[in-house]
Amino acid sequence: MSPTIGVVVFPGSNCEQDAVEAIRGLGAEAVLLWHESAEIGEVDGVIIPGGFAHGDYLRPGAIARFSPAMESIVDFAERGGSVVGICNGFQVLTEVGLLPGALQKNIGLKFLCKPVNLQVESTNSILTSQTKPGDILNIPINHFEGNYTCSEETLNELRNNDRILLTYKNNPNGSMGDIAGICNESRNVVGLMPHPERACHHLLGSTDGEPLLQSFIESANA
Amino acid sequence: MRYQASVEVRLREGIADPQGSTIENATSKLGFEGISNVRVGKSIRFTLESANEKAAHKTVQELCDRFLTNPVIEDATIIIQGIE
Amino acid sequence: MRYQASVEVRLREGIADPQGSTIENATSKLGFEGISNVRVGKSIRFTLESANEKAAHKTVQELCDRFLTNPVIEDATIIIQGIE
Amino acid sequence: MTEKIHRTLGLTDEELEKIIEILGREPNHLELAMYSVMWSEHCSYKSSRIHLKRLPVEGDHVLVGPGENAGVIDVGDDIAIAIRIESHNHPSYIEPYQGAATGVGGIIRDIFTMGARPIAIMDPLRFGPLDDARSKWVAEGVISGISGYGNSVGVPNIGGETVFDQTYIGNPLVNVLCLGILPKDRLVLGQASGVGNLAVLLGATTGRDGIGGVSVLASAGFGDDEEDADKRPSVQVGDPFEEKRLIECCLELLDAGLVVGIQDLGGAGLSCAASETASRGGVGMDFDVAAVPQREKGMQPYEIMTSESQERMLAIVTPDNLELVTQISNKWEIRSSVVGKVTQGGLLRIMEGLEGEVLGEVPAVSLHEDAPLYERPLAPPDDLESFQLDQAEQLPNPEDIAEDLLNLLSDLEWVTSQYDQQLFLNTVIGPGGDAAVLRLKNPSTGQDTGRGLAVTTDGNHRWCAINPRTGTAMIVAESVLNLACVGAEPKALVNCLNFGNPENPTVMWQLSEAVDGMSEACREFDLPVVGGNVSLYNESQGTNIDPTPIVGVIGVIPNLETPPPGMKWAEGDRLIVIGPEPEGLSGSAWAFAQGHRKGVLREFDYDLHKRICAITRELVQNKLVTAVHDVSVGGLGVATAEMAITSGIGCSLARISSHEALFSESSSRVVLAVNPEELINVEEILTNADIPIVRIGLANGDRYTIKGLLDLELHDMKNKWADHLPSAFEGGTTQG
Ligand SMILES: Nc1ncnc2c1ncn2[C@@H]1O[C@H](COP(=O)(O)OP(=O)(O)O)[C@@H](O)[C@H]1O
Ligand SMILES: [Mg+2]
Repeated sequence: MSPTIGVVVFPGSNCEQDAVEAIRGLGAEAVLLWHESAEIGEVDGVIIPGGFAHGDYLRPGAIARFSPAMESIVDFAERGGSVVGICNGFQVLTEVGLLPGALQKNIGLKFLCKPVNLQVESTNSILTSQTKPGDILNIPINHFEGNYTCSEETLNELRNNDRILLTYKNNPNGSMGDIAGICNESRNVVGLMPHPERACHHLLGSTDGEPLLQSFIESANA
Repeated sequence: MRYQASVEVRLREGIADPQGSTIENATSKLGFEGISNVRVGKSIRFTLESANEKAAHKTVQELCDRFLTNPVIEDATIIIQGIE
Repeated sequence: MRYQASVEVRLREGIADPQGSTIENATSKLGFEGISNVRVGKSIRFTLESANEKAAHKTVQELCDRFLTNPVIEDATIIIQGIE
Repeated sequence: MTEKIHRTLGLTDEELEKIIEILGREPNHLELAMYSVMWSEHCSYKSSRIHLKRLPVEGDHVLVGPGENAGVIDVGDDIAIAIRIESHNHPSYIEPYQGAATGVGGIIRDIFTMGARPIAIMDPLRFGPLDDARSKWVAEGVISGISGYGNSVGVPNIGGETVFDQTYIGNPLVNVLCLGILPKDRLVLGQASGVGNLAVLLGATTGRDGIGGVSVLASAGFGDDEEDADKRPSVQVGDPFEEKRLIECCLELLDAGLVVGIQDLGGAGLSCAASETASRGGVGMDFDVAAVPQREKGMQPYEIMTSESQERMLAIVTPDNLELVTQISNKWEIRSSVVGKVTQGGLLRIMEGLEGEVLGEVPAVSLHEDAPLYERPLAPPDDLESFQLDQAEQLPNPEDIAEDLLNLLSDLEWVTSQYDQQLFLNTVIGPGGDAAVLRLKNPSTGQDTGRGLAVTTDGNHRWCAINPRTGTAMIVAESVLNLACVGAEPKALVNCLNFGNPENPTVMWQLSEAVDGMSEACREFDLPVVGGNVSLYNESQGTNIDPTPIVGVIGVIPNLETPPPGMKWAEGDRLIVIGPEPEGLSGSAWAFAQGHRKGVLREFDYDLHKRICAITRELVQNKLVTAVHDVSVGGLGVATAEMAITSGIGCSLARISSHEALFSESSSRVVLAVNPEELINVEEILTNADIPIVRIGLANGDRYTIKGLLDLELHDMKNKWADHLPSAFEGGTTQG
């Protein structure tokens, strides 16, 4: 049985269909979850997609975190469910407290859309289990607020517990510790700024996003 | 009673400020000398109905804690004034 | 002499503030009642070297006009304080 | 009293006479305000309409031609594509960020008004020179405005142009093209029908934005403080979040079949939307100003009717469907209000409450169809003869030809990386290619059709300054060749005519010549014009901009299983140029860089051009070339340099004998990189088709050399190219 992945839609989300397309392309089922519904149904994993939930007004994720759907997703995560926040989704996960730190404006104050090279730092997570340490993945970023910021203490904790999953080879946005993606303590909640769903088709220039989303689908199946 | 609230949201000390450093760099390129420590925050103003000033302050404080700031990196200064 | 400058950049009256209205809507959903006229601006703080307070004010004013604001849609309030 | 006011509103005495004739009485202030905005150049095309009629608009696959919010073509598989281009030049000079942002918002609304989901934008931009701080401030603001709005509203930006030149110093050009996709049977038109149907205003509240010239009404004593009048903001602020919800809401309404017609609110606001829907449907409308949700207190009816507040749509719904419409709007947190009712006869009545006082009453059609039509005097410039005699071919030889080439190279990544280029997973070639390429997926099922769309935008003020007619024809020809380079067949053209002051006979001559050049080329290439926009009065301090028609051409790629070749050649590839011998330097980027802006353009051969396009398409579709790039701005020098830089592989070139051969921009030429094993085969195909070929060299090594002309390290060349924009902008920008 292939797992069913729920993809959350807030007003202002825009990468939800792309996530659905990529997930289906890899053989799993995908359904959209409307932000106002507290009922997330029988999903096996959740993606919080990219975009500009609530316009990113005030701060990215600041309004979205209060959605009824988010309450259920926090529950789901606490019960061990696999949750991935991509880009805006990462920002929502930090705002709601499932992941530590915050995402500030890029250094240079410019929106950045371009392919970057990521290095796999840890394979121990729902998103990286099918990669190898040191693998270099070519995946696009697409954000204004991707500059990961946290306290020294948090950074040490992330480092010491192998919770930094992906780093940038050439830091594009000023992120602390070159961080592109991290996970929570139980390793079932992951946030990353790059867009793996944009790197899953030969016509789109890279298929390096596939092992990441495969890992995720696998974990949802478990 | 109606009050005018003004909230200044600032990055906590020690947290890097990409907007501030970008502005600082730009000023020196534009020929402005001697400008340093640029920090950029948000200023949010609104009116609110409240029983009294104390209650107004409490509401705004709660709004800041829950919503207007991200306590991981920001804090806020609140000013409340009565509107006649 | 060193001065502390604080600039509040605000949208002029009558100019739409989509960010402000979105925040306003969100407050009521969060259960905060009676909040209205939310307007969001920027607050920029920095230190500068200047011969005297008047010169400092002039520099900051120029910085606002040339760089920090677009007078077509924004106003700035400038506060300058000497630092001992 | 009206006598004085009509002129401050930009209406002439004759225009006022005409209004009096239509109404059979003097107009009141509200009516006058509505006529003034609807009969403005911007809305009525009064100076250009007479010329636009000459453009060919017909084609079997054209579903909707000019006259609607966007052109629509049938691309097969029951899929239709909507396309439109528009300018936001003047607002962008005053408030670059918001001016450009609202330009993006406006063009996107034109597309989803047709029932299409916006899937891509492109932004041909023109700014003053990079050594002018204010021009850079404008450029920086415009680019971040397009980025800020486009990214957030969720429409990827797949291409455009960024040009810096003296001619735009006081008047930048911000054109934006938008492309939308729809199931053919969902096509809707902006018309009202069915007496008793309701007009529902969707989206943002109405404020005093963009009232512009009309605000003089206030100072003429309309009960408002005179003081308030000039404080009144005419700058509009975009809200991409509102627009995103508006898109989703409107597409859901259309999918559910709940609207009879729908119309975006653009220039002239409610006056335009209400009268346009009514007159297209051959009906009238009672319009209730009091029902319009207002952002500011004390707005006058004329302000409500002429405000250009952004992110609003007017939908026509049957009373039965109103409740469902409200439900869907609520879901998307979109405000909806019933503001009018479709009536019999053709009157647009503006009222205070639908049962209340009638504030103004005009035949809806008269705001459009009776708009004045001017045949303005036109004349070629007086000095045309001496202008044509002063040719760039007579300029002295370059002192340092390598330096001249390097100065023409510029990487646009500084601009394009600020744009989301990939949303919707369609973008096979984004900004930077000869044409952008998108996968064509079925909008209902998401199924890939295995085919592709290709789009390009092109303009060239240098060519058009030399000869607006030939220059414009060359632009169209270049677009068609750009599409051929990615293997696409051209299907339709949209255009934006950016010109100076139409009251100047030379400007009108330029416009008329450009339209003739475009018509001629479109007829030759069998390319219907499906829409466009005209932007006049692009002038500052009495100087008109160089004529700048911009075209956008869309084509279809029949088979898109692998990406088209693009510009990257491989080590060992043989390099050939196909097409005519290069001739002439007048109007070239090289000549302009020397400060030389006169001369004549060489005519090009349509027949040869068509054959070059066909053969290029064939070679690309059959995967017989490793790389392909057409020769355009900067000539063969820039074309080969760009290929070398993108490939990271140098080249040794020969048979480019002079700076004229290197920098000439004559049309119909393409550089091909061919694997040595395919060379004989490719040359045979070309020879059989009677296509002129020159072997110019070999792709190899880490130097860019041209025998007898120059020798550069590829690495240095690449750095110069990459650094051009960043170093200019890092030098600082300021608004004045
Ligand atoms: N240069 C042109 N070529 C062809 N059609 C044009 C041109 N300029 C304007 N049009 C057509 O005229 C119609 C009205 O344009 P406009 O008033 O700008 O529309 P809107 O009200 O949506 O802004 C549109 O259908 C447009 O395509
Ligand atoms: Mg329109």
